[in-house]
Amino acid sequence: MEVTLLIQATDDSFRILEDARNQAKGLLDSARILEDAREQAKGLLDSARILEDAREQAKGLLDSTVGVTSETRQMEKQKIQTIFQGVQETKSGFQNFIVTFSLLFVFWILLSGKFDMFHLTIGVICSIVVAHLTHDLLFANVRVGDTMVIVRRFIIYIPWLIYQIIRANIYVACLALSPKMPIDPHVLRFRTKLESDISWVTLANSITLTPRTITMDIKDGEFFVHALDKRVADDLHAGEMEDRVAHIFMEADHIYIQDALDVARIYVELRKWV
Amino acid sequence: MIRSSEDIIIRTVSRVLVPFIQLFALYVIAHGHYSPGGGFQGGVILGASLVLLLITYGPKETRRHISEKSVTVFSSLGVLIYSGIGVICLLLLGNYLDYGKLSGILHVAPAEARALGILGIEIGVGFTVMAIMFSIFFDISSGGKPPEDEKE
Amino acid sequence: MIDFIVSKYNYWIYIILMMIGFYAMIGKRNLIKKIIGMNIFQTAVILFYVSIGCKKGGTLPILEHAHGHAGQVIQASSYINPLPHVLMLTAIVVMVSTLGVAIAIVIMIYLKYNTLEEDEILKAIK
Amino acid sequence: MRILNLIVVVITGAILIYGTMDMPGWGNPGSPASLHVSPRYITKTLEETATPNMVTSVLADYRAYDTLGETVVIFTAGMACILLLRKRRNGHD
Amino acid sequence: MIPAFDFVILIFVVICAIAAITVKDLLSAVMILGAYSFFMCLMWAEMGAVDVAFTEASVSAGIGTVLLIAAVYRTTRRSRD
Amino acid sequence: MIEQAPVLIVVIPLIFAFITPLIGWGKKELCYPWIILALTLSTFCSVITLLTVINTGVIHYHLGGWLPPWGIEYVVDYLSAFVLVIVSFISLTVAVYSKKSVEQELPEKITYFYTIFLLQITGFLGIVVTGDLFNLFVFLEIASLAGYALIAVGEEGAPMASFRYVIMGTIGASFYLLGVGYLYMATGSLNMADLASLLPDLYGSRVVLVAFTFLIVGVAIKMALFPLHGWLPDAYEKAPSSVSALLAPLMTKVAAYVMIRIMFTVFRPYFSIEVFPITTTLSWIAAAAILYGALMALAQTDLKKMLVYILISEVGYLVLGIGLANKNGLTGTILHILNDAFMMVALFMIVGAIVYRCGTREISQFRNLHRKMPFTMAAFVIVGLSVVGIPPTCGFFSKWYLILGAIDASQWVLAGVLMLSSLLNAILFFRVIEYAYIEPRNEHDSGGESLVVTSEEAPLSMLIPIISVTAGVVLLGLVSGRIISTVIQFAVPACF
Repeated sequence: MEVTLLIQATDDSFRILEDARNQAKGLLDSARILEDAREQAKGLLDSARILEDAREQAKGLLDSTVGVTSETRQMEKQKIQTIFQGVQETKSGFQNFIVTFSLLFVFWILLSGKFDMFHLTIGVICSIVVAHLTHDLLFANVRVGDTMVIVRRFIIYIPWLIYQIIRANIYVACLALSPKMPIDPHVLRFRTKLESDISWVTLANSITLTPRTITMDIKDGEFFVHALDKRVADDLHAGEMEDRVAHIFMEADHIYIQDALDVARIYVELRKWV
Repeated sequence: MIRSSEDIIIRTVSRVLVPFIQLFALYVIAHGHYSPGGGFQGGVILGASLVLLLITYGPKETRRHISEKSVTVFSSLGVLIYSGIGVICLLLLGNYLDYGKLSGILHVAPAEARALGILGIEIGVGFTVMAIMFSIFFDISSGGKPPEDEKE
Repeated sequence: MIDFIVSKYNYWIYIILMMIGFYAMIGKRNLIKKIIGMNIFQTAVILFYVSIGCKKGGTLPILEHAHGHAGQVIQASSYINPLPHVLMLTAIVVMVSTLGVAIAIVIMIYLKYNTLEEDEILKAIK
Repeated sequence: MRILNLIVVVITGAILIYGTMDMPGWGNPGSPASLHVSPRYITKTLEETATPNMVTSVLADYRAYDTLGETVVIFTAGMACILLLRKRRNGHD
Repeated sequence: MIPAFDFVILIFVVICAIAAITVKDLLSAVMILGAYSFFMCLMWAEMGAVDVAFTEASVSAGIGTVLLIAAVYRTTRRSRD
Repeated sequence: MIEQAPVLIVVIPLIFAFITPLIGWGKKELCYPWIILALTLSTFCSVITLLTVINTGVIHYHLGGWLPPWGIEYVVDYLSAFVLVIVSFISLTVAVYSKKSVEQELPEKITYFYTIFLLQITGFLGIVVTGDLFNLFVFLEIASLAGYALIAVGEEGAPMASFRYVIMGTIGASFYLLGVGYLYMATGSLNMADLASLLPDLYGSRVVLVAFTFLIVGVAIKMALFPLHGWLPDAYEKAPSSVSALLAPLMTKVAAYVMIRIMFTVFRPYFSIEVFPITTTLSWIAAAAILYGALMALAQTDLKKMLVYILISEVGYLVLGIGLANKNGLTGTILHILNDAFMMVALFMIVGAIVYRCGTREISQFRNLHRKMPFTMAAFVIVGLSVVGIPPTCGFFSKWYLILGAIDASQWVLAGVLMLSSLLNAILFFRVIEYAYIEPRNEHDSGGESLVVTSEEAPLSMLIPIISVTAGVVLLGLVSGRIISTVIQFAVPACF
């Protein structure tokens, strides 16, 4: 009886031991799986760090390649500096007026072609009146203080556009004259990085002016362009024109002076509080 | 009928064009002596630029540039300039609209005085025509409804 | 005969235009059509006047070399007759004024009767 | 009714064609219109009004009163449109 | 003055006039009227009446057409004749 | 300043009209005295002009200092000075009268209404005073455009009536312009006196014949001569009452003046009598117009509509005198321009006053009107007698001269038509007077009510013009001999 009980107890303990060993084994297994997971996570983190590096490198690359906008940035930085240091009002309205006036007066001289005192006086008076009435129209959404630069850059932009138009003309002529007529019309749809309406319109009209492409519609920064064939579409996606327009209007990939102005106001408030 | 247009291209292009249209109109008025044109044509072009503003930006925005009251004032002012020049000639003991008599106060030769008189009345005509063309279009397009309803 | 017709072709065309406009004014039932006819009718009259002013061998009625050649004698036959042009400037102004008033009246009618057909309006008035 | 209108139109046209028979040829420099009054406008405009554009000088000087009338016509039309169509804005005039 | 050119424009003017009073859609009729005015002004410019042509271009083809279009939008496009 | 009076007649109301909208922005009530002031000054100038003409003869006024064939000329002779005084006086009367009725009918548009009202009068004055055919066209258009607008603000159906007037008026004006163009093409001149000296050599030319036809047809449309009168009844009936009181007497008279000018000044009288015999045709058309107008008036139950048809018949009288083309006939016409202007303005003002008080124009509802508005109805009776042609009133004298003219031309039928129309007019007016004065006998119950009717006379600003014009109707009859001997006998073209 006693022996039977003992044997039974031993059996039981053995079984329990066995169970415990099994459980320990399972725990060990799961621990190993966790270890693996940790390893993997570590790898992921590493790769993320590599990616980060790559992005940094890419950014640096972009900065160095898109040199056209750096001048803009430099200028804006200076301006923001002055805004934050002196927290002064810019004389934007007056400058707009002066630029509008000089544009209109040049237009007047082109129309008139008379250089006697009387007609020049009339021209000055008319230009002042019209500029006074409409300077807020001509440069409505343009950021503060940039009108001079914009006009200069726009004038530089025009020869390039003409060159593009001539090139596209020749291309279309070749297409139309070639016996197979390899045209493949389709509608492109792309989102632009430009932000203000005047730059949208400049881009849209430049696209329309160039033969083989026509802007059909703009909806919230999304362009619908009808193009004549595939190569044209690739040209557009490459986005040289877009970059140049952005350069004119000092947009994309830079800080807004307008924002700086807004922040400057808050900044002044804060300084009062502190 | 008139509310501001949604199309971004039309809005922007008209915004940029309006100053140049207006300057061209003034050029047409001022150079009526040497080239085709004169007060009437220039006034119509000025009126057309205002109509362009009206159909792209709607009545509310346009009223900021030229209000109904100033339209009435301008239309009266133009004809008053015209007939006023005539009355000045009367006061200078000439006949009505005899600009040659203006040489007495302008200190120029009679022929030059006539040219200046012509310029004066062209300006008057331009004012009136601008204001009236705009006002006719405004009335017709708002079509008998008070302007409040049109303001969306 | 052919020569006779060809030498006055402007006048024949103006008569045709005037008849078209006149017919639209009294024959058409739609008010806007009547206004369009009115416009054509008046334009035809203006065409007639401009044709009167025409002069073969004349140039635009703007003096050339206005300042340089003061002593030069100006030949009347070398410039087109300016008087009909002046009259027609006035007539064009009258035309557009009439157009404006007529359109204003048409809009009043439309607001009241909601139609532009003359017979329907007359029925509504009765 | 339509026939009647057509008849009126055709009669008018016929009268006009009848009148056209005696007209001087188109663009004839010897027609009375270019001989009687207008030569003075052409030859004297610079000397009398210092304005090379004859149309302007006739419009605004020789026949300035017509132009005043023309401006009044425009003014009348504008006032007429206001009278017919403009409603007062609520409250003030 | 080139008679052939003159003649072509005259024919065109007559066609436009007939079309303007026969088209049933009022908006089209008004647009054709604008074209009519424009051809008319072309012809006058060609006949030497530059001032009249300028006025016609700015008044009839410009403001007049705009006024008529405003009226058509204000009322209705349909017409029975 | 006296030598500037002819141009001041036109320029004063013009400048005042330009300032009226500006005054209206400030204070609406000032518009009324403002235009009264303008018209008083203008009337004063025109009276001065008439006196100057009587004393010194025809006035030539060169606008801009340019001599006639090149510049625009104002020619004021006896006829135009006479018509000027009529037009400015009548419009002054109507302006005084218009205060209450405009306040009632168009309360919120007073400013612009008065602006256009003044421009309308300016148009009439400009037509009368000018001596240049194209200038006449310009002022004709000013008057027409103002008229279209003023008619269109009337009662129900007025816009449509006005639209038909626009169409007809534009046809008329374009025909006139076409006629002027033909004359210009044939002669190269636009000045009336210059044309009169150039035209006699060209009377055989077809161009001149066509020009004459178009001028006459154009003016006849503006005048609403019988077959071309289609626009008139609706337009004048539906216009606001002060507008029909202004347009009905003046538009037709001014157009008649233009017709006399064209037929007997621009063209020599023998042209329309012998070379291109249109006068006989005109007189028969005029006779038809007289009968048509009177008969249509008989069929109306609405007083204003009846007056409109009487107006058509009065246009017939005017043209009849022109068509007779002899001294007595033309004297009759010119005298009738004066008399008829007074009679028509009185009648239309009376209708306006009745509408203002009673709100109805139906003749059958005029019972007891003589108790309600005694002075107005008395004026109506006097003017009615004048229209019929009872001796002491002025209507008799012009008809008398017309009949004399018809007898001189040995057109007995026309003389008969004139008599017949007097009879018809008598019936017309007696019908209205019967309703207004004779109380219904059989309604004893309502008879008591009729006694209660209190005197509700028209307001003083309406009553004074009505009574003064009515007094004028009688007075003109009494002094018509002097008017003829001082003015009209010189106004008739010299060759008769």
